[in-house]
Amino acid sequence: MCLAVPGEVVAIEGNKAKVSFSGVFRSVDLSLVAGVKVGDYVLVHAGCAIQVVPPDEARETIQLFSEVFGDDEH
Amino acid sequence: MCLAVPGEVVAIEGNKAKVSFSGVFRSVDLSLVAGVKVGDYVLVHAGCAIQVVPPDEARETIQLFSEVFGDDEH
Amino acid sequence: MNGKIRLAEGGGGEATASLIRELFWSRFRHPQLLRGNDAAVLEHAGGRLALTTDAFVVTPWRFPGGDIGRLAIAGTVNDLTMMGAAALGLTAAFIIEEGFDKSDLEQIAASMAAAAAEAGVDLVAGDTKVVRKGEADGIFITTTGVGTIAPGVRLGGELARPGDRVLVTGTLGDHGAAILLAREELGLSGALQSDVAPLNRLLLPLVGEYPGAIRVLRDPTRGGLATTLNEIARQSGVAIRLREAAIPVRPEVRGLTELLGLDPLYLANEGKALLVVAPEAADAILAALRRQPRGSRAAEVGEVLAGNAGLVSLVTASGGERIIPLGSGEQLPRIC
Amino acid sequence: MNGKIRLAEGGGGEATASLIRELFWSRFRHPQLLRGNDAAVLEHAGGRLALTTDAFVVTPWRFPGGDIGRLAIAGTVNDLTMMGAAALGLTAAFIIEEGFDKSDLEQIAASMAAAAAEAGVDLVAGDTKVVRKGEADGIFITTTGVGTIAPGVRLGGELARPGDRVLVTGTLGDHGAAILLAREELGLSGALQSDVAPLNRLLLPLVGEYPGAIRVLRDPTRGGLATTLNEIARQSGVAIRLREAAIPVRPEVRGLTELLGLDPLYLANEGKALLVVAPEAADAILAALRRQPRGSRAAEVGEVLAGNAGLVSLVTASGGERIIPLGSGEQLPRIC
Amino acid sequence: MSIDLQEVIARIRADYGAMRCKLMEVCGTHTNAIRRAGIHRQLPAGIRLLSGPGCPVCVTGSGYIEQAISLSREPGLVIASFGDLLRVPGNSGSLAEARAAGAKVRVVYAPQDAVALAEQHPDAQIVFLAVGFETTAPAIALAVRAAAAAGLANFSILPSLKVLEPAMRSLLAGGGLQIDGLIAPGHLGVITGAAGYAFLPREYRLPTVVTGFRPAELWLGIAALLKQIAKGESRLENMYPQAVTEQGNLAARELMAAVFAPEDAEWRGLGTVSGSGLGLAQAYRDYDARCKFGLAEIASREPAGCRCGEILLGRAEPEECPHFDAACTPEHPVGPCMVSAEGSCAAHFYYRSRGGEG
Amino acid sequence: MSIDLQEVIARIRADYGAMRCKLMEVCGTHTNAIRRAGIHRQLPAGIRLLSGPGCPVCVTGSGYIEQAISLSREPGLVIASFGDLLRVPGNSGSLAEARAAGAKVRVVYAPQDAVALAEQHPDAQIVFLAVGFETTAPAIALAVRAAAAAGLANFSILPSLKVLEPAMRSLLAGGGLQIDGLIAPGHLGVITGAAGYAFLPREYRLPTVVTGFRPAELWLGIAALLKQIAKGESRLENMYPQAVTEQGNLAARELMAAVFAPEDAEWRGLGTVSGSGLGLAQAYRDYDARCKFGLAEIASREPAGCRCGEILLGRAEPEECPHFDAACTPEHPVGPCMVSAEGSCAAHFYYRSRGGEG
Ligand code: SF4
Ligand code: SF4
Ligand SMILES: [Mg+2]
Ligand SMILES: [Mg+2]
Ligand SMILES: [Mg+2]
Ligand SMILES: [Mg+2]
Ligand SMILES: [Mg+2]
Ligand SMILES: [Mg+2]
Ligand SMILES: [Mg+2]
Ligand SMILES: [Mg+2]
Ligand SMILES: [Mg+2]
Ligand SMILES: [Mg+2]
Repeated sequence: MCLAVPGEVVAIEGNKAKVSFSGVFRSVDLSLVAGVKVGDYVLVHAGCAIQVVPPDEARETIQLFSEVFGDDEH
Repeated sequence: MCLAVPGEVVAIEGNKAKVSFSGVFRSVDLSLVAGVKVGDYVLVHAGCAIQVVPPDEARETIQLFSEVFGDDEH
Repeated sequence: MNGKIRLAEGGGGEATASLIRELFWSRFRHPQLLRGNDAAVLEHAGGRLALTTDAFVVTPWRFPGGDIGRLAIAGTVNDLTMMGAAALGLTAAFIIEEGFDKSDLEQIAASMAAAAAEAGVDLVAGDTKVVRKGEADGIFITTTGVGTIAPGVRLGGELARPGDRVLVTGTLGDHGAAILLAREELGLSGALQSDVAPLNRLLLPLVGEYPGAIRVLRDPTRGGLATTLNEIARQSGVAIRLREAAIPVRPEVRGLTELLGLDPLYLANEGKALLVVAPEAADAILAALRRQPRGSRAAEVGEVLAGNAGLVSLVTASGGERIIPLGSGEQLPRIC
Repeated sequence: MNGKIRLAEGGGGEATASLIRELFWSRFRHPQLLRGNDAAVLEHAGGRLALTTDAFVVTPWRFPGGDIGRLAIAGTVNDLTMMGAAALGLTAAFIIEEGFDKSDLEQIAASMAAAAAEAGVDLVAGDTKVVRKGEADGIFITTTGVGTIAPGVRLGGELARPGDRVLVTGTLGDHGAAILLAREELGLSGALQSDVAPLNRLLLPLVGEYPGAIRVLRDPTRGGLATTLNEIARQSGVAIRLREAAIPVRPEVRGLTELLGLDPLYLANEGKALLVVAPEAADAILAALRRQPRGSRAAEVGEVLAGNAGLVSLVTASGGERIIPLGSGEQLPRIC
Repeated sequence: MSIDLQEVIARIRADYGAMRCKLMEVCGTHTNAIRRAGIHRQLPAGIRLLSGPGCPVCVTGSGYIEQAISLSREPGLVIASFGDLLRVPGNSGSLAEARAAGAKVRVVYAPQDAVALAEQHPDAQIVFLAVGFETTAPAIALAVRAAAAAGLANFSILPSLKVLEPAMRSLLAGGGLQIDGLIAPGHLGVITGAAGYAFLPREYRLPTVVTGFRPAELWLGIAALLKQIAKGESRLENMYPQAVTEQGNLAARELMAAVFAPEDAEWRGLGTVSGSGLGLAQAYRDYDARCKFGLAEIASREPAGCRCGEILLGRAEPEECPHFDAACTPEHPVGPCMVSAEGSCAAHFYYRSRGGEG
Repeated sequence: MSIDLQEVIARIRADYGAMRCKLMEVCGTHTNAIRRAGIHRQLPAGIRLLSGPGCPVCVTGSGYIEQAISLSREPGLVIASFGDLLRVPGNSGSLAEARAAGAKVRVVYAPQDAVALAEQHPDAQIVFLAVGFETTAPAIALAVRAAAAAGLANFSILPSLKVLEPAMRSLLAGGGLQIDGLIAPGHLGVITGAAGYAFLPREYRLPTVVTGFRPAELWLGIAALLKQIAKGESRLENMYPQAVTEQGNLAARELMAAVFAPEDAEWRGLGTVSGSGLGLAQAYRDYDARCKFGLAEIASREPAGCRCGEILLGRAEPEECPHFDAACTPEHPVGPCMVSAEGSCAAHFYYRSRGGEG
């Protein structure tokens, strides 16, 4: 349900941003996310930014893994 | 001014005829020529029969040639 | 180059020739390309190879007497034949419009197979592309042929000499007339059929039998006999004079061209060849052609003259003479 | 056969394969056609000839890194190269839509000439047709190539053996991604470029240098690496296993495919080859490739396995394994 | 019984070998038929054949073509035209070029085929380019009447129909046209009758012969005309009685009178000639594309240096034009006389002998 | 700091090697990501992964496709659609087939691109096929609002938007769905917030973990879910906090509330679920293609023998369908689950090992 991809905001004009997906650019609507600045990463679905995400999402995952496994029941 | 070609009427339906130009057929409007029958030759211009012509037009020409030259002034 | 491509620039006449000169000859300098024959001749270790390609875009794709599939095979086999080459193999590349009927495609494939069998040639490689609805006119087929030329065979548009005779293998204009007949918008009908056929079995034996005597072999396709003779006259630097009374034209083709104000000499043929032959062999070659079913209406229609390089003329039935110029593109029906 | 031709049937995947089988293989029985390689090999008195044809219909005709003209030359040179054949000559047949800009046509001709010069090959014959406005999508070019295969060279999709290694000459998906980028309707931009290039100068010397060790050479064009490997696995009756981590893909191509929900393994390449090579020669060949500019990002991406004939699989970066099936036609951007 | 045409020609050459005169035909089909038969080269050197204003394509002003082109660019509108009109240059280009740029232009054989097109495509507006003389006007009148009878709201014509007599009068009135005899158009005569040409010998003392189009018929007409000239006569002779009657086709003339009404018309080379054109009669105004689409008149602009106007009047030969066979060829026509294979310039281009015939 | 995913997987395999349970994901992108990462083959044999009703393409009824196809045949009308919808079979064929037969169907990446199409082609009617869940609905709402702001009279949508919660309730209410844990869709959660899934453990005692889509994120979610199951817990855990907040995207939800209104919706396999769809709110009814073009509802007809419905519910595996890999392949899909690469049947077809994995 719903392919969404993070990309880096490289320019903003009104409620539209130019977003880079590893160097491929697409115009993205920013209406649904507040306070986005150039350099931010946004999660984009169907041409709309739906969330601002941290540049290194993996860190959170690693953190959570250690929580899951850190639990010593097994 | 105005390419017109004689063709043979091979079928008639209402004011339209199927006309054969040496075996190539085209629907031709007969509204402007009265009393055309199958077997007649008509002179066709832009899809319209404009005249009924004798099957052997050359005869007339030959006749007229002899008139022109039959005159003995030269 | 400015402006936009016009339909006339694909008509095979002067417009096509000048487009090709400006666009390609200026950039691709291979001597075979510049020669302008039906096929290129490549020398290599194993002898001479002929190579020819043509895109077939005929509308409608099915017409009395054939279809685009038969045309694509016959056209390429004939271009090899015109160089005296026996086909080693043929390739076919299809561009098909989305939504084209598969049963029609099957019919086209079947008629390609039948034509290939008739000619005794093999299809050895192919390609199929499908483009969006509205981005092609049903189907286009490009066939390419490679063939071997026997040692000693030398044919080419540049080899006509004064005194040579011009033969045709049969009636002229049948294919072009059949296509006009098949176009619904003109409202024509009749029993007229395209002549589309491979000519290798008719002509290759003669090429072997009369070495040197057959100077030029050409299939007068797009642009018809008139255009092809103009090309030969230019390539060889000679004049060519036709005799109107000797040119075989079917009555139906005559009727259709008179009705539309066209000239059968400019209508395409797809199962006819013209030969320029040495005068001393003309009668024998003509007789040999006439012995074959596909050559039964062969005729000597003119001769090659010195002087007036590039000029093609015709002596009319009433003894007048007129120039037969290179056509200028699209054949448009005339009212006047 | 019933129904209508779908776009997917030109996509190079299973749909195309089955159309071709049903339509052509049932009627044209030449063993070379049935083999399904990039080019047919014809034996004749002077040795072996390779013959290949392809219709180029790319939309848009101009794209980052090239245009249809460069593509048409490179594509055909590459198909000859994949058979180990050196081009004797190329032909080109143009189908042009009425109204096409002549200056654009000039640009296409110029880039064909430049690509031919880069590859050191000659265009020796051509054909130009113009169709009515609305009956083609700007321009289509069919190129055909004939080449000679040196004695002893034997390459073919049927020659892969268990234990062999799979190499690619560089990053994958660049051409397909560039085309998607060039399609206005997707609203994408970026510096990404097609890889379109002739590969004969990169690969033919290697074919000569490693006789027997290079089993298969293929250019993974339409349908991408995935489709090409599936064909080889079927032709040779082997399995092929890729390592995801080893497959070179540019970040931009990765970004574009993630955005549109596509897979770079199914995107077309027009300047890359894949090689199946004997294990003992793999390192040397890889090193030789990497010494050339066009091979600098060459990589060993997988190996050939016995059993599971026809199966292509991939070991993921996270150690999982999945099947890489033959693609099913048109690559449609996904929302989900 | 048959004619030995060679003998006929030999006799004419013998009889009139020393004669010096100018004959004019005013019918494009005559121009073409004469050239195709090679008659120019067979006539004695002193007899010159001129081509007058008789090809509908040649006499159509460039402003009309321009109107058609601007119409052809309307979305949903399809132009239906006779084939030969497509290559005629307007002010900005030809209809063939407009088609190449995306305009919908369909070639039809008959005006009624354009009506059928309108019936088959109810969502498109079909505009038929109504060019021609009296021969063609009845066929167009039938088409308009058929469209009206069917109540077709998507068919109209862009009229540029012409009538010969006022144009001939305007030509001859000035006295600038110096010809010794007229070969009168055979097919136009089928409609108007031979009587339609009677004013020429009567009022202008111009020897006039109506002829057909076959080589024998053309030679017959020329022989009769030369004979009149030689004898100092100026009569109307009908040498095509198989097709041309004294009164012509009355049904056709009545139909034209019902559907059309005279209007002033522009002739390339002649300028505007009062009453020399046919517009639609009041009852058929709904079928006039000029009204329907509110078309503004567009002034004709003849290409710089083109001498078509003078050539149509017999005042210049194509070879005297600086563009002839240089900037202007059938491939890239500058003026309308080069466009149609029957235009005087095209006829000269195609059928001249490189050895010298003009 | 980085994860050695191999070690993680080895640990999960060790920890849960003997466990027997069924996990379900209800997101097509999850289905696909799991298959692409090869996770099926790495899980212990007793742990089965089912794909629930989460691919918008799979749950769209064939009647809707049929409506779109019938619209696509209207002259002057252009259908704009996400690419994956094109191959979905309706009752009579797919949109791709309609396009092959001449219908104008354009693939767009974003709903707003369809609005731009309408602006560029004022003479065409653009109808956007509005399919999707809560993730996609806001983007479509933005497009509708933009069209309304621009006063575009030639843009409309054919709504088939769905909301997850009522469908999950309908699934679970019957008790027919026997699963041990749910992998909750990460991107849908971005809009609804993790809170949107709280009813699952709370009301249905279903262990529920929100996860992302990268292999590590998927393994993380699975590990958390297995741990809950092993411990006999049923909690909501958000393992994708980088993107999914507790309350989700409020701006998006407000926009949806303004532009859309709940309506009953048909789900393939579930039938009609009350309040599970989104239609246009009264203020935006002008943009509803159903009203604008007076479309009659078309009943869905699932292809005979297709078990997509049961498969979506986790009641059958694709391999149990008699058509699977016989009449039904990605090349010639019979049911919608074979159409999208994310459909359960296609995923099974593509990613199964020939050696056996189901
Ligand atoms: S040669 Fe061309 S420019 Fe000169 S008068 Fe004739 S048509 Fe006009
Ligand atoms: S295999 Fe095909 S027919 Fe069977 S359930 Fe899946 S989609 Fe339906
Ligand atoms: Mg050729
Ligand atoms: Mg065609
Ligand atoms: Mg190919
Ligand atoms: Mg079409
Ligand atoms: Mg030829
Ligand atoms: Mg090839
Ligand atoms: Mg294209
Ligand atoms: Mg050719
Ligand atoms: Mg187009
Ligand atoms: Mg290849």
